[in-house]
Amino acid sequence: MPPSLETLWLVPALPLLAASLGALTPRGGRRFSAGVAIAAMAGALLLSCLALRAALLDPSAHLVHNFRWFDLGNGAVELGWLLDPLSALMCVMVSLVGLLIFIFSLGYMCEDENFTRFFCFMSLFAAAMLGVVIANSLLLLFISWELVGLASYLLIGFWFHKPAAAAAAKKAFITTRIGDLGLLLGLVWLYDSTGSLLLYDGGNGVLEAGVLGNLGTMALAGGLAVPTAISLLIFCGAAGKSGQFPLHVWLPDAMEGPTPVSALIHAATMVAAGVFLIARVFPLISYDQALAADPLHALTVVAAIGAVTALLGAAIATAQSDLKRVLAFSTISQLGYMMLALGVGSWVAAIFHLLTHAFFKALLFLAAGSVIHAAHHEQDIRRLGGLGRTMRTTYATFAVGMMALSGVPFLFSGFWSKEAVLHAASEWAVSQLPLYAGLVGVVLTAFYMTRLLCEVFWGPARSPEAAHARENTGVITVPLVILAIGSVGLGFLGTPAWPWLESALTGRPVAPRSLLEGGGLMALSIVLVAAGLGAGWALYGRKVRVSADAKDPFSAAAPRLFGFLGARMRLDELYAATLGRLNTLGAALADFMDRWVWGGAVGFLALLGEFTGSVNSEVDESGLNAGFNSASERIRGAGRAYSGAQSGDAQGYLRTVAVAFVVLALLVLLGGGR
Amino acid sequence: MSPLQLCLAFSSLLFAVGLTGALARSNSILVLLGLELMLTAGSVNFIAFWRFGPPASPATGVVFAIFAIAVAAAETAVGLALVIAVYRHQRNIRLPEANRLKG
Amino acid sequence: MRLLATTDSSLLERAPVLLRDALSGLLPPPARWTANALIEIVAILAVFGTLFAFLTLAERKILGRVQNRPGPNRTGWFGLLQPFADGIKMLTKEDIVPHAADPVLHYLAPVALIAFSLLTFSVIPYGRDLLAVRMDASVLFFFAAGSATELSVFMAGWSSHNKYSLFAAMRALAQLISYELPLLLSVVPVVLAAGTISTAGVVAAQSGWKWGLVPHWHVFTPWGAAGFAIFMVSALAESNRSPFDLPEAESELIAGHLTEYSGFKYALFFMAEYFGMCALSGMAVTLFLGGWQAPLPALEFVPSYAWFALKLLALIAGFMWVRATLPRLRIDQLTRLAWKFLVPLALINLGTAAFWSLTYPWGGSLQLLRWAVALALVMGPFLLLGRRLSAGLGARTYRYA
Amino acid sequence: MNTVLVILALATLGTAAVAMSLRNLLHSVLLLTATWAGVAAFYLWAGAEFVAFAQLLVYVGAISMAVLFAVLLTRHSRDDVAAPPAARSRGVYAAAAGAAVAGVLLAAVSLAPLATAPARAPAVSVRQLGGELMGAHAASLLAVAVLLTVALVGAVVLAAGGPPEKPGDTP
Repeated sequence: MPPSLETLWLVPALPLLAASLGALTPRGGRRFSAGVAIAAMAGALLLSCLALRAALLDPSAHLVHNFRWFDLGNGAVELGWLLDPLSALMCVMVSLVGLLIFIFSLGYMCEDENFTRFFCFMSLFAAAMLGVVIANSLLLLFISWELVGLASYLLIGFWFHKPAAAAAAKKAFITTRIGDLGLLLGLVWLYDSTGSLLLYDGGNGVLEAGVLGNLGTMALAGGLAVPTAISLLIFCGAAGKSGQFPLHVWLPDAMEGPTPVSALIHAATMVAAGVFLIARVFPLISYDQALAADPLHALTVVAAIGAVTALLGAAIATAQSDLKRVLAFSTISQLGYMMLALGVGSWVAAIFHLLTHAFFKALLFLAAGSVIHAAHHEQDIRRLGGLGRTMRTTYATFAVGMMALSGVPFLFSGFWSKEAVLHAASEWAVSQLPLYAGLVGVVLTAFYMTRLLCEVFWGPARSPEAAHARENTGVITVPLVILAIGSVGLGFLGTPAWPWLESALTGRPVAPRSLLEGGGLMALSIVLVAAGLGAGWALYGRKVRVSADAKDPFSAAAPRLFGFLGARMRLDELYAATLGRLNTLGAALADFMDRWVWGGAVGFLALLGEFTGSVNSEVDESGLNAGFNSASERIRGAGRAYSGAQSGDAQGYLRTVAVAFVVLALLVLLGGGR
Repeated sequence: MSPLQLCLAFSSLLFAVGLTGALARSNSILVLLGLELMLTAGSVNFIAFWRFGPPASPATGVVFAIFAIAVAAAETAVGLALVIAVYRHQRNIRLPEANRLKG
Repeated sequence: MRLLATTDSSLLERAPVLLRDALSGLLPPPARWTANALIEIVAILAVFGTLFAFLTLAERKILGRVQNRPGPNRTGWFGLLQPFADGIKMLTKEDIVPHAADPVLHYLAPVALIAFSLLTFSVIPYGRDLLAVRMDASVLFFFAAGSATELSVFMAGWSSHNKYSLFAAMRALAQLISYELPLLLSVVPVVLAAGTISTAGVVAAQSGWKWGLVPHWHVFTPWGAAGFAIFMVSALAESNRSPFDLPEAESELIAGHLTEYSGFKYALFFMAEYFGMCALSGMAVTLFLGGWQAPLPALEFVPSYAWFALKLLALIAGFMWVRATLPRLRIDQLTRLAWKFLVPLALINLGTAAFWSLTYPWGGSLQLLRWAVALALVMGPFLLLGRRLSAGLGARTYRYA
Repeated sequence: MNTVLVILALATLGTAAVAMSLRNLLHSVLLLTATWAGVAAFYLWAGAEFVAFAQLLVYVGAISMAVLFAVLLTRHSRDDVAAPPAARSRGVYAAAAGAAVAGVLLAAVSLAPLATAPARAPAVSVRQLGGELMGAHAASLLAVAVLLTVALVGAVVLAAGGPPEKPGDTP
């Protein structure tokens, strides 16, 4: 067993240790807790770099270390961790971005009184996320998955004294739980039908050919092949975590948390966990394409959901006025791109986009955090502005991130990863719709990012906070610069000319493609990006907003559409109207039934009784009364007798039990013992 | 009488003594101790069957006895806490007087 | 005990066993087993009886030296005969039983105490061949017998119908319950590492040297050092030694649970306290300091029981030094130290030991990582909890001193 | 070997019976400690070393301590440990119930077709025991661990009796 595989479990263990130490730290020990957390992340980064080196020696191998947790009856519950290029790359990404964000938080959270608690939670989150990444057993993955959810709940609600934050935390937790229920069902079903939850287990893992073969031969379940059904259930969990279309509503609200949290959890790592999960179980989820008898492939659903999400998120982002919400919706749409790539069968492109997106989106969020920190927590882009002159470093890095996200050609990583996604989509045999959705998304992305840049950094300062904003200290700007370098340089890992990433991930040498093949598509997307940038500049850059309450040009152009998008397509209202309304309706129905149907019947019976009573009263008066009275007396007496047994005397009860036991035992004995 | 029967007789008498005490005394600590005796009788049975009966596996009876001891410890802890809580409400620990919930 | 001494070891090493076999050899074979047992019992009683006698002297001398006075020096050279004088005095004093006392318990308490504290001597391996009772669960037996001594302290305090004694009984209960926990929890890692709970097995697990230089004693591992410290502190409290001698705090409760005892019963209590100290120190030596094993390969020619005696006496000297140095704690400080400091540390230490044995196969550069993580696991909580424990208890500055 | 067993059993039962009928609460608790020690001796006789020591450690070392503590905590004066003996009617009921249960159990024991004793105790080393605990019974071990934790916390909460009410503490 290579040493870096032996030590792989330390990668999540170190942040976990830091979290427990932070939990022990009294409030005063700010420097200690932060120091421990950052040291632990640095150690994790070091170990994961070693692991990556070891994994790249033989990219096609899956080095696993499994062990038995405990026996359950005659089955065994097994856990384990896995070292392959995918997990190693994710480890490096998570710990690197996490480290930078921890350092950033030193500056950002410096005046918060719960500094130590913040770092404790952050370390807990990092530990759980790394656990998800290295897990070789779906059970371990699920445990860490839930821990991730818990940590995100704690961090979104970090300022729980704000009602909005508390509500957002609850919303995020519950919404993701809906997805996780599906995931849990899928895991149970998988364990039931394969008897194992290990991913790779020397031929017995659920991702290996033999087990998949058995899975494929199973009977259809409700018109679906068993692998398809399980994959769809697993995808529910992924969709919930990475904010895919039906379950995306929690992500924008999650922006109530501190900005480093938004950067780490809701841009770089946790929301990517869903994508990672699908990429991890890709052999399982794509297996059903071999089955002819199958009406619907799981990947088709994934692609459809991804396309819808990409388009919807980008569209909504064009009309938000809160700095962080724009970024949140752009995150949703980018995650949609990744799911789209997975759905069309190129998980390498998805992971590539995941990595680059982690960098430039974390960069954007941190830059936004720097702006917010400087502008005394002013997040409304209409009241910002003019910061380009006062905060040059933030401005430059934000511009880099913006260009990377909107896919400005050739220099920026976002361009290459997005090209990979679109290229994969264009090669999908089933349908071209995802490609078109992606292309439209490209335009929208360029548009809203330009809008954001112009509104925040150009023109005059439109509020005293913005006017007083000054550049932040190095502890905040240095991570920005590093991330900016990353989000430029990372792109060259996956250019068609030098497909290092693909060969590393798949373990197969991949022949470099010339830029010309598929160049048409590239040219088209370049044109679209230019169009988006131009439109944004035309609307927002040419003549910059002068005052906070000036009308937004877009809404001036199309007020109805702008309002619709600004209200997030009224999806929250829709949910309230359908699901919430359903409850109310049911209650109202029950109420009606009670009040009128049953009540009416009872009333009718009562009337009947009264009538018969009045008829019979004569008879009663004459003879029956005495009998009835005595009877009711007896009944009351019996009631008293019984209530006497309920004496509240514990020993009396014990005595009764003893007597009953004796009686039963006698019955058994005299009955011959059987 | 075979040793196994002797052991079982021993445990059943122990159980009966515990039951009698738990029923007769009014002091709730003594009642608790009577229950403890009954539990002990149970684990005596485990050991007796492990020693003389055909064992399922060489350690099963011992394992169950250990579990029984652990559970008994937990039971005592909670029981004594309850006794102290009762004492806080009614300034004594006489069980027959603790019957506020009678019907 | 092994009937045949190992032949490879030296004559001096085998001397006790040979002596015993020679003595019991005079008897007919069927009686030999009993004779051996009796001889061993007598040997243990004799050795520790004398040890007790001279430990009292040593303690008084050491305290005297620390407090800058000669200590007992009249009877015999350097007061060497002092213990016998004390013994004669104790035996000839009248044995007083208070009128209102509970006579049965008052009589039973010292007897039970001495009996149980003697039981604990039966499972300590004093040398390569010197172990009275070989059993599988001897560590458990040691602590089971030791925990029974707490009862007799309570009996003494309760039965003598004296409010100071009663206070002492309550204090003793609180203290002993509180410190039983860290004591046991600090032993669990050793059991975990050694993979056995028989004292002989634990000693065997610590045999050997790393690079022929550093012995494989548990105290030389991070968790072992921490466990040793926790064990010794808890042992101080369990044997009612200063600074944890609240049950017999002479300045607050006249003599605590010993107030109403006189003459030989008092002597028994006194003896039991020293026996407890010896037994716990012996257990500490067995669990953490490699038992009877020599510190260096070159020194193995010295008989093993000599090494054991050396380590034992060193620990006891430590006990006395502590008594001469530290002031007595207050009862709330006592319980807080146990529940808020020692118990969490012991629990975390268990995790550290688990990590240590989990990463046993690691070699080469990973060893450094292993040590770093283990040390962090030991030191971090210690610093944190210590800071929290001593919050607001800064060092007092005497302005006019 | 039966004589040893009979002596043990008689001693244990005798201490238990006397403890259950004594006036002085403390005397009964101490006598019960003797009873538990007797049971531990029985375990030793049966060859279950580990259980015997565990019994000693838990019952004699811990439970009796806790019970004594509870006795001392729940009394007004020193003579309050004299618990009144059973009222006659209760005593009679209790004796009857106990006798009935004992009779039934003894009858069952004497009637049941029981396996004959093997020559010697099944030898189980502590290592074997640990193996079984961690292997076949690991799930129940986890359950017991959870139970103990919950019991500890619950006991502390019950005995501590809730936090002192502060005004304005309610959100």
